[in-house]
Amino acid sequence: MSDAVTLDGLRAWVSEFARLIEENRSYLTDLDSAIGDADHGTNMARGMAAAAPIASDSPPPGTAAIGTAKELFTQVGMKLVSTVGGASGPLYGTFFLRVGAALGDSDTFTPVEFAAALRAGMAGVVARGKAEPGDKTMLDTLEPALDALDASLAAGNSLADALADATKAADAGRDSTTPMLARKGRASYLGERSVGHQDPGSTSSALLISAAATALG
Amino acid sequence: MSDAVTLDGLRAWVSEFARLIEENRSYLTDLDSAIGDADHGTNMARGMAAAAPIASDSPPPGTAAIGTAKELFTQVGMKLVSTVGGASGPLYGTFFLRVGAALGDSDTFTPVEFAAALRAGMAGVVARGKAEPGDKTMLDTLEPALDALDASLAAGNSLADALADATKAADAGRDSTTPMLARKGRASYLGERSVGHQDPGSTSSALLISAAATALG
Amino acid sequence: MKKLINDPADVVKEALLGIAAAHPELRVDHANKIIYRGDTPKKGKVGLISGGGSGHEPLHGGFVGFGMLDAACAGEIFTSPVPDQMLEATKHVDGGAGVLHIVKNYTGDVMNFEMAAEMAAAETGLDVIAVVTDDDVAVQDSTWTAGRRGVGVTVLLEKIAGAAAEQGLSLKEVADVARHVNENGRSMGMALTSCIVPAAGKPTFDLPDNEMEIGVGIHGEPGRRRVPIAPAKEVAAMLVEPILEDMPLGRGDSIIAFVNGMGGTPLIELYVMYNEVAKILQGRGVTIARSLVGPYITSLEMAGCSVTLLKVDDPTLALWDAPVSTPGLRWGM
Amino acid sequence: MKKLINDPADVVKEALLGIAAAHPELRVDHANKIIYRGDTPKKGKVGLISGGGSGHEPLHGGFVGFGMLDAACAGEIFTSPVPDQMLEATKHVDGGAGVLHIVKNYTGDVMNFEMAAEMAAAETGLDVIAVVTDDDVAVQDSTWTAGRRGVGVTVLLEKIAGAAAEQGLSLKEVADVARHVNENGRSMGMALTSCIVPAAGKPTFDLPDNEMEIGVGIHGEPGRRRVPIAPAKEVAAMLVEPILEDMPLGRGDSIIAFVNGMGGTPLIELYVMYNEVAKILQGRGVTIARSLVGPYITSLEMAGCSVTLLKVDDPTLALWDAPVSTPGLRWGM
Ligand SMILES: Nc1ncnc2c1ncn2[C@@H]1O[C@H](COP(=O)(O)OP(=O)(O)O)[C@@H](O)[C@H]1O
Ligand SMILES: Nc1ncnc2c1ncn2[C@@H]1O[C@H](COP(=O)(O)OP(=O)(O)O)[C@@H](O)[C@H]1O
Ligand SMILES: [Mg+2]
Ligand SMILES: [Mg+2]
Ligand SMILES: [Mg+2]
Ligand SMILES: [Mg+2]
Repeated sequence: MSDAVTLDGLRAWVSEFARLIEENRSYLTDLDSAIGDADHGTNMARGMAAAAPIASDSPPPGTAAIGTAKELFTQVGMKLVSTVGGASGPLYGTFFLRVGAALGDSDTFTPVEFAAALRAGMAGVVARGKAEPGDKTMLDTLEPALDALDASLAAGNSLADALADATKAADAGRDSTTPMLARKGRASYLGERSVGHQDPGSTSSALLISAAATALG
Repeated sequence: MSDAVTLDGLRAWVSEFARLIEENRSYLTDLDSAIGDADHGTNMARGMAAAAPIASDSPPPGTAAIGTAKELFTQVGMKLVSTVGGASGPLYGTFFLRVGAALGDSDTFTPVEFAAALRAGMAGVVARGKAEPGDKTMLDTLEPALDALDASLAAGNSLADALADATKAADAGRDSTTPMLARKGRASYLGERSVGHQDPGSTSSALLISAAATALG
Repeated sequence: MKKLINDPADVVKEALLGIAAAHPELRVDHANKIIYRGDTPKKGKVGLISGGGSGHEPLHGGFVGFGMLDAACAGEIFTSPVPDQMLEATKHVDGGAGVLHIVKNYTGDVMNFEMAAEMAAAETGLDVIAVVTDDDVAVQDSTWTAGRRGVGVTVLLEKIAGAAAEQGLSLKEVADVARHVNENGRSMGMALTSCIVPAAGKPTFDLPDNEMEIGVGIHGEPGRRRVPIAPAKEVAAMLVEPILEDMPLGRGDSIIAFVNGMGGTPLIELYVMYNEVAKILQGRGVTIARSLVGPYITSLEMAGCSVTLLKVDDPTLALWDAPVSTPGLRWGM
Repeated sequence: MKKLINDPADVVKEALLGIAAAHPELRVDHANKIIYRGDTPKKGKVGLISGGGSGHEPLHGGFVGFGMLDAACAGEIFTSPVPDQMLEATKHVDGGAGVLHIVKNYTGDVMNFEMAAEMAAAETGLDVIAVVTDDDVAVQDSTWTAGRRGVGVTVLLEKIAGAAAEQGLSLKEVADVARHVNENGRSMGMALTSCIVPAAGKPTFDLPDNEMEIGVGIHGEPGRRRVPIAPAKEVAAMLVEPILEDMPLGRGDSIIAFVNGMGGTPLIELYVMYNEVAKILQGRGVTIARSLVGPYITSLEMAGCSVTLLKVDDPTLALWDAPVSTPGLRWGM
């Protein structure tokens, strides 16, 4: 039962993701300079700086009471939608909204419930962005990461171990974008010239998984 | 009598000035970059390229018959006025127009007549531009040069020697502009910052005198 | 980074303050970063809204006014605005005849406008149609990519659809006019230098002194290929030829020819380019019915230009000629 | 040098070809490099001509048209046009009411216009009055110098005097209006980067990445002083304060505030600057009656801006608001 995912753990996940984004802000923007428009770090940092307080111990005025995962992630997701903009705003926003909807009106979850919610989030990203793995997007991180998480849990591993496996898979997924030819998002305009550059969104998604491992593992 | 200034000599003066201007084109523009607008070399080269053919053995169609100094310099002066523009166009144009008017309808001149015509040309520059020696302009070359020419001729020197003296004085006059604070022309906008830079117009005027020494000396 | 700004994070906010101060005929909602026509909503008129990342000025805010947009939503630099902005603007400009969303085809813009339309439908039941511009022939068009970018045609479309709305056409009709413009327009751009996104603080791409990017977008995205710098005549051919390959034009065709500055290129160069573009077109017997030369859809301080050619029929031309009064385009009033 | 040009020697010629192609309502005399209004000479109307070195576009050629100039003479880049051009234009635009020469105060411009006026007097006996603009407070004004440069006020003067001529005022009256504008206007400019004169092929001055020039003119002349780059707010103060020292403004004063781009600075930065300029003026109780923001008198691709403040009375404002139709400024028609 120490493997339970609690509301506090989920809050910590959001905070840790915000911290990692801020830490990697210039790095993400540099990656986006090479094959995009040099704003991914700025976009994500602006959004997570706005969203993180919602997940803190003392949420800012205007935050609705947070007693459930759905209440937490609906507000985090909406905040991202309304502060990030660009491609990543709707995508990360939708991700958290769907995670919240999947977890629902409860405050403690099993690892399998949590993993299923992440998959629902990823399905939201697919529904919104219509990309597939291999298109050189965040999905190239998320899909292998969530596959690894499921497999590791199914193999009877602890949540901590499973999230460590997911992080490894996320990082590999992120790295796998470098040789890819972009078929979605701004990088797709470059055609062949997108090859050889790591996708910024897959990089921020790897931070999302790694934050989960730190906060919940 | 070998000291006579002939129409052919005057033509050669114009040609040699054109050659020196073209040779020093970038140099003049560089000087104008420091305290002006980076066009003095381009301006003078455009004008002298247009004027030189008038002084050549086969003047271009449209050139009126040239049998006198006045006919030569009126056309050279007008060509400069209508092709150079900027400050140097009216100034060099007026210079040659006045030189032509002073020499008048003849084709051979004594050194003293020639020196007096140059002085008339310089008076035209003063009338048009209202500058004085010390203002960091072409006059800082012309005045000492013509003074030296007169003095040398008065001392009984040959035209060649007198023009050599004038050239020395012209070069010294040109160099004297470097420490001056500009009070006329574009360089005057710089105030104190004009100090330490050689005036482009005084530099092209030194070429004018040196061309006379080569062609007539 | 050399820019006339204060804190990079405040650029959009402060530019909007400047726009509001300079153009009292517009109304600026600073909280939502929306520029409105002073007289919107106009009862019975279809509302036109557009928006996108900032850094393309005068697009879109400079095209708000009579005969063009009712509202423009300003995103952060090169970052599409968020759905809340478009939702707010949509509600605000509706005069009972519905609202047209003019969206440049970028993943972010399309998704954010889509979410806004979904919210508008859920909250208000308002009639909203989105028209997406995708005129940049530098980008391969295929179902396997994000599709072509919306660039120069957007300017012409906002003018022409704006005139149609002003004349009282229905939402469906205005949307048809807009789609007609998009289908008949093509663009291609190039850059001599990169722009600098203020928050990034350095050039988005490095371009050696002797090279240029052909096929750039308006966000400092690198182009399709990098080639040695070339005379204007050759640059014009590199921009016009791909357009003509995609949309053949010849004798009997009438066009609006638009040579756009990317932000750092002065007008004198744009006229030199326009001369080359016009020569190519005239050589093919194409009639240039109207022209537009200037920086209308920019990419911060990027030096470069783009060419947009819009095939026009008489009704479209009449809409182009109709009165317009915005900070960026004005005639007839 | 990265420019959208062909041979540097052909830039002006080819830009004029582009202007002619893009603006069929104008008539361009390519041999003499003169841009004319299509309908000049207008019988009974005072003719307005201006001109100057090229590289400042839209000034002057872009201000030819109804309500502004009758003709503009284009010199080589940064080089005043020659007397023959002004003579030809003067003869051509005279509708019997005389001709006003609008001359920016530079030694070359003044002398070339003077020679043209002398020739016109000798050849034709035409009535010509020259009004010289000298609004740049960066330059010390004294009888011992070439005096202040003519910069931003020239744009406003061409509009306002053009409206006066259009309304049928006499040459003397139009000249008085023009002088009134010049006397009540002051400007100050700055540069973040140098421009590159095409024939020179390299930057006129070198400016380190962390410095800017305060008090530059519009020919890439270095400014009065070089200072570390600073936020827009401070730059605005460096430009507005010297103007106000020279021409105090306060409560009760009404002005046209003009923030001009030097050619390489994008509109978004100009609006940030305008916001700062407006704040300073509002802080002093000055009423901004009208504003103008954009690149109207440029210095090739130089990045930077200038501020022009013109104190206006009601008649001047009415002339400013009067219809104008030129490539560069257009409203009311
Ligand atoms: N259709 C899509 N589906 C999933 N992810 C996408 C899609 N389009 C773009 N992305 C991701 O978004 C990232 C770019 O985000 P960002 O730079 O913030 O937005 P923008 O491209 O609008 O500037 C890309 O690196 C990519 O991973
Ligand atoms: N009033 C004047 N009298 C004499 N010479 C002058 C005067 N004003 C400028 N000059 C000369 O003209 C030169 C500049 O010529 P040029 O660069 O061709 O013209 P512009 O200054 O119009 O660009 C200066 O270096 C100076 O020597
Ligand atoms: Mg991006
Ligand atoms: Mg010069
Ligand atoms: Mg973006
Ligand atoms: Mg000059």
